[in-house]
Amino acid sequence: MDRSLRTRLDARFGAQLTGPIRQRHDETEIRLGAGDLIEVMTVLHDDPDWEFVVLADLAGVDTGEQMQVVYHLWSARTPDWLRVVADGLPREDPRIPSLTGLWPGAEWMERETYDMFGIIFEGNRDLRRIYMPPDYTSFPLRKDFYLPDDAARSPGGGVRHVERSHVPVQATERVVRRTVKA
Amino acid sequence: MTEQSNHRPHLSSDDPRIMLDGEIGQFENVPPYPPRTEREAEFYTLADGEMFLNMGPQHPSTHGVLRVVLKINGEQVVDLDPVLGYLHRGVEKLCENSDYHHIISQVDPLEYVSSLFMEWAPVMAFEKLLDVQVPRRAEYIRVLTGELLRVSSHALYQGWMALDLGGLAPILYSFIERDEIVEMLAAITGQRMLFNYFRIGGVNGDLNHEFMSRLGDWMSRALKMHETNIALLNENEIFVRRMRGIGKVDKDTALRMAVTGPNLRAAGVPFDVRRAHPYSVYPELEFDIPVRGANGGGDSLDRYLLRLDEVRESIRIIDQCLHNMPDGPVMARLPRLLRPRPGRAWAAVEAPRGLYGTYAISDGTDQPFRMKIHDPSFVNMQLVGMLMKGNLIADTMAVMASIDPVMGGIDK
Amino acid sequence: MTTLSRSWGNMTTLGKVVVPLLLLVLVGGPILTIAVGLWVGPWLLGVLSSNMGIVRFVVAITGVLLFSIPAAFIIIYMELKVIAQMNLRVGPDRVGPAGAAHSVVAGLKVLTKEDFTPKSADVIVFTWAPVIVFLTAVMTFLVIPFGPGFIDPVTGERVGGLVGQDMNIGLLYMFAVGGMTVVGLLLAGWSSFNKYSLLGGLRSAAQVVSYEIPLTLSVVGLILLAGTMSLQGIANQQEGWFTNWFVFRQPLGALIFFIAATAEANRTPFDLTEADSEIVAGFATEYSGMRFGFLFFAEYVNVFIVSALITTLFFGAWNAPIDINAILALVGLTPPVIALDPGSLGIGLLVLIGLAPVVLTALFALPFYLAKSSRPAWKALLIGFVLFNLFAMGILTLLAYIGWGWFAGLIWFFIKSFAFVFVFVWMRGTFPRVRIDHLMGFAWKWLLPAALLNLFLTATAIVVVKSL
Amino acid sequence: MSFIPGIGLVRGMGLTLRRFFQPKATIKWPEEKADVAPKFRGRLQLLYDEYGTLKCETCFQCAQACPIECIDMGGVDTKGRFHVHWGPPETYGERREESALRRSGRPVADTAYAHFEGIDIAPLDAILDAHDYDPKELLAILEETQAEYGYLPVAALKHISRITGAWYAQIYGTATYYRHLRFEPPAVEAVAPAGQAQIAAEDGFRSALDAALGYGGRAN
Repeated sequence: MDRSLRTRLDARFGAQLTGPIRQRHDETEIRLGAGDLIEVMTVLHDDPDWEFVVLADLAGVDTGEQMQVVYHLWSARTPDWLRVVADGLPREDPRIPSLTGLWPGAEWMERETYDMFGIIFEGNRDLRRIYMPPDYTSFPLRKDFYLPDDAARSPGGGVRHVERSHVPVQATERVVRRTVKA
Repeated sequence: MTEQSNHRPHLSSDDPRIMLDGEIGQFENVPPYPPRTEREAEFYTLADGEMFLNMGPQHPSTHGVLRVVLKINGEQVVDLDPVLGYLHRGVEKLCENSDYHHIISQVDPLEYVSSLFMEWAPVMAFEKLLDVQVPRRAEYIRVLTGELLRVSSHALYQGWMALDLGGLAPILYSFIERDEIVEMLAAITGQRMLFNYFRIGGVNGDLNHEFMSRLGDWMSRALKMHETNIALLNENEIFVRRMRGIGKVDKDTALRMAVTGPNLRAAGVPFDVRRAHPYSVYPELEFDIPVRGANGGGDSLDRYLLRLDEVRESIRIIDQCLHNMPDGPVMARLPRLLRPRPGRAWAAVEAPRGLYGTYAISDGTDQPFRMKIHDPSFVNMQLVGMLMKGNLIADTMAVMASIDPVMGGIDK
Repeated sequence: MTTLSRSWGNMTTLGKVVVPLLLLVLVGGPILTIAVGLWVGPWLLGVLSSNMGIVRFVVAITGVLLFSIPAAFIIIYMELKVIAQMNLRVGPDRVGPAGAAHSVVAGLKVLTKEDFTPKSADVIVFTWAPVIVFLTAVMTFLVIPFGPGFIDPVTGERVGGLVGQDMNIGLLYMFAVGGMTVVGLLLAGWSSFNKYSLLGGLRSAAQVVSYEIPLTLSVVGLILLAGTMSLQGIANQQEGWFTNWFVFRQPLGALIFFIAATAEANRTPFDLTEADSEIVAGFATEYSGMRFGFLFFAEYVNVFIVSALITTLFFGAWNAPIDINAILALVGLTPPVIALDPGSLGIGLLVLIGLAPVVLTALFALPFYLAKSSRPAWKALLIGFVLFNLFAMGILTLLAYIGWGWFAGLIWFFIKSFAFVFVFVWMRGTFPRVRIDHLMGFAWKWLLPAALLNLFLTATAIVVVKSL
Repeated sequence: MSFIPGIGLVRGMGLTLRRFFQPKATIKWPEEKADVAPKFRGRLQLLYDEYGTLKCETCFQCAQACPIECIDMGGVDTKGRFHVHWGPPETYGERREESALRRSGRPVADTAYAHFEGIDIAPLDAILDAHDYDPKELLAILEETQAEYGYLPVAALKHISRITGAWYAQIYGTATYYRHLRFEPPAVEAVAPAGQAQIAAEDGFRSALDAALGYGGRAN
């Protein structure tokens, strides 16, 4: 728990943060809107006294009400992992600026997040599905994903006949079954 | 999403009639759907003298089920586009539907060559969620078994490296070495490959005589086979000529490509999670991080030599673990039904191929709400994509083998 | 008869026609041939004896070509076993004693596998490519001298010998036919409508062509020295002590020939045509069944050819390394001339053949029976019998070695050839594969100049020696 | 471009030649057996106590916990009445054969009914539909089935398990927990169902508990 990091973050990015800086064990979490993500990230990456050079992870999260993209960064300056949460993305059309400008290595991670959640990363030159077949219609890791729906629609006729015949396809609309506040 | 393409009936990949009669004799199989992004459009347009070559998914040296579409001009690789997803099991979806004990067995087959590390990160993340204090003996056993597995994984790496370049003998020598280590780990974990040995709050079983005797015997001649292999490969002119100067990566591009692990250290960046963000008992252990290619970036040979140094470091760590192994319980006291507080936790571990991290979000029920798994090979694979342009087909093997991706982890 | 009637019932109409015909041929055939033989035999013998040359040629060829099959089988088995031993593994040990029948069984398996032709392959070329590859590989057996001829009492030098057809342009024939395998590989690669095999075929064309030149050039120096291109001639000139083998007079030529020959036979470290880690199986990707068998077979026949060539040209084909006659002359003994004439023993021979096996087996079994009391008698006898066989074989080979010159030559030829085959297999177990541009660069920038240099040196040496 | 083989290749050859003569590492399986660690979990074996009675009483916990559903178990239930079964045929097998049969165009015999007499499932489907296929209202479903058929036939339990998706073992467990549910057709005509009294007692106990702990009314 690096107290100094919290104060420095508050001082530098107080305006852009949309939520309180949370710290637990060895992680520090800051929350931003999607708009000023790029500006904050460039400062964190290029500014010599921050120097977050290693992008450890880029994860998509569907909290039931909204979509989030979570970045984990490491810097030699602080013993903590820094978690940057870009939340507030609407579920219907989640759009967020892409990080491939700073880290070209984030391209595939963004492709995977798009493939699993449908989050569009503007500026990513190659945003197509990475795991799912090209004609896959739905996004598997969203909370309203229902396998029989999708299995029924895919030409293969679904993997197991039980899911298909059990619940008629038209009946189910996109229903979110689990949500989480934080 | 994809509207019907005009020039050919839209065939889904499930449809058996992939090769229509009309297409006999057509040499270039361009995907039936229209290109979805500019990169795909740019890739699938052929200049004269170029052709596509599908390497995989049934290819003998792609370290698993990976398909790389090469655009080649004669023997020269002009461009390439890896196609993933052949080994995709949806582990993250599976973890969301299984409780916290199941996840350990779900996550094992991710990087099947070193599956203890695959268990280590989720277990650490859940311990953070549950605020559990792991007993010191369990931490030492984790480091001991982890480092043993790192030695076996790097030994296998050496074998694959030579196999991809055509040498037959080294792969069989490294399997002998790996077999010894895996038999030893089977003595305490009970399994030879997917160990399912770490538990949230400790380890499944304590050390026993079978393990200690085999470990003692192995330590006495730990690297005899390994050192002799070096005579076969390191000074072998053909091997060195095929590796020297191929796939050169400098410090800045490696960092920007979010590469981690031996491939990053071979490019000159001393980033190793065991030192950069010490976890478990690594701060007490005294070992150093080998770094190569500091001046102007490292090539395939540096990546190869770096892994040999890392094996020696791991042996030092194992030695220290054995000497100051504390006694005490190996498992913290935990209720049978784990329902962690709603919250988020991230834990990262230094796997043989790079930073392996797990980001767990729990919503108070006994199944995690979301579990993101960050696999090092997934990101390192982009390096392969970047380094391959301009080399010959034979070099694709050299670069791919030196970066050593494991498809289980890439496709999750 | 019930099975016959039942099977006759559910046999197709065609079967009803063919099966009786088959029976007729099987029974009638032998009788017919004997009859014809008796009737036409004497006339036939007359014709044959009149033009003995052609008959000798045909018999020699079939004999030598037929020898290529066991040679390839032995090498396939030897490669599996040796590389396994080098990898600290046991290798094939289930089929036959120590897995010896492995390659035979592999051959049968390949025979039974289906010959699959890809849908859009060029069928004619696809089917005939392996035939070309196999034929060219086997044809080179014709000129290899397996054993020495007998010394003509009149002229005093060796005549004839265990060789298919001793052409005076033997070496040229060898390289010409050797070059033909490239045509087969290229056809195989191009016709199987598969990008990997196309790459394999083109690579093999580039490789074999660019290594053909240093191969032939490295031998020209030797031809200058030997004066003749006939392999038997070259072999004759390397008689006596091993010092007058050509390898000591043409060391650079031997080295270049060895390296270029490995590339010619597509062996590691130059096996780019079938680089299994890059282009799946090179030109042989789409082949299966006996067609693949031919390609696979041809590769191993090539290995034997190349090692036979190296022994013939540089290591004294069938000459023993030490000159026994010289030593005996030194010591003062005359070489024992054993007139192997079993007839002279008369009744002694019968006794020998009847009694010897029994007595010697008992003799050999005795120590084993006494040594371990728990060993049953029949086991001891069995061991005795095996030992007797070995002993008898030893005696016979010794007699044959001394008695027949060609037998001794044959033994030495096989020892040296299989030594070189062991070296090729040893290299395959050790080296990684060379990249295509290194391969090319090495051939043109290093082997070719070295071969020319060698030629130049030999030529100047000959002129200088002559002028002295 | 120096490509003189030099010492590296020769040392490599030397090494392989030395290895040629060293003892081999192959374990010739049928003749020699590898010494497997005693704690090796690869051997699936059923434990039994010192009297030789098996320690397993087919509670299906392991079969249900297995993440890849690969444990196939069968046993006779405590009263020795009929064969209780859990395993891949139940989870995958039956379905797989069905889809194979369907693909081949042949009529699919629903093997769920194979080893016990079939029942008319129309009324059972109506009951399930009334409860919206919801496994949480299992007790109500079971009671209405018993009211419908007079007892709880195995075929009915199988069908409920297949449609609602709840595990057969849980349904079987719930059915055997309540005394008023029975598995055989009643010898004599059923008297008024005693279940309601038992449920009323439960509700009373629960409301007393709420009052003691100070909860407000709780939606069950």
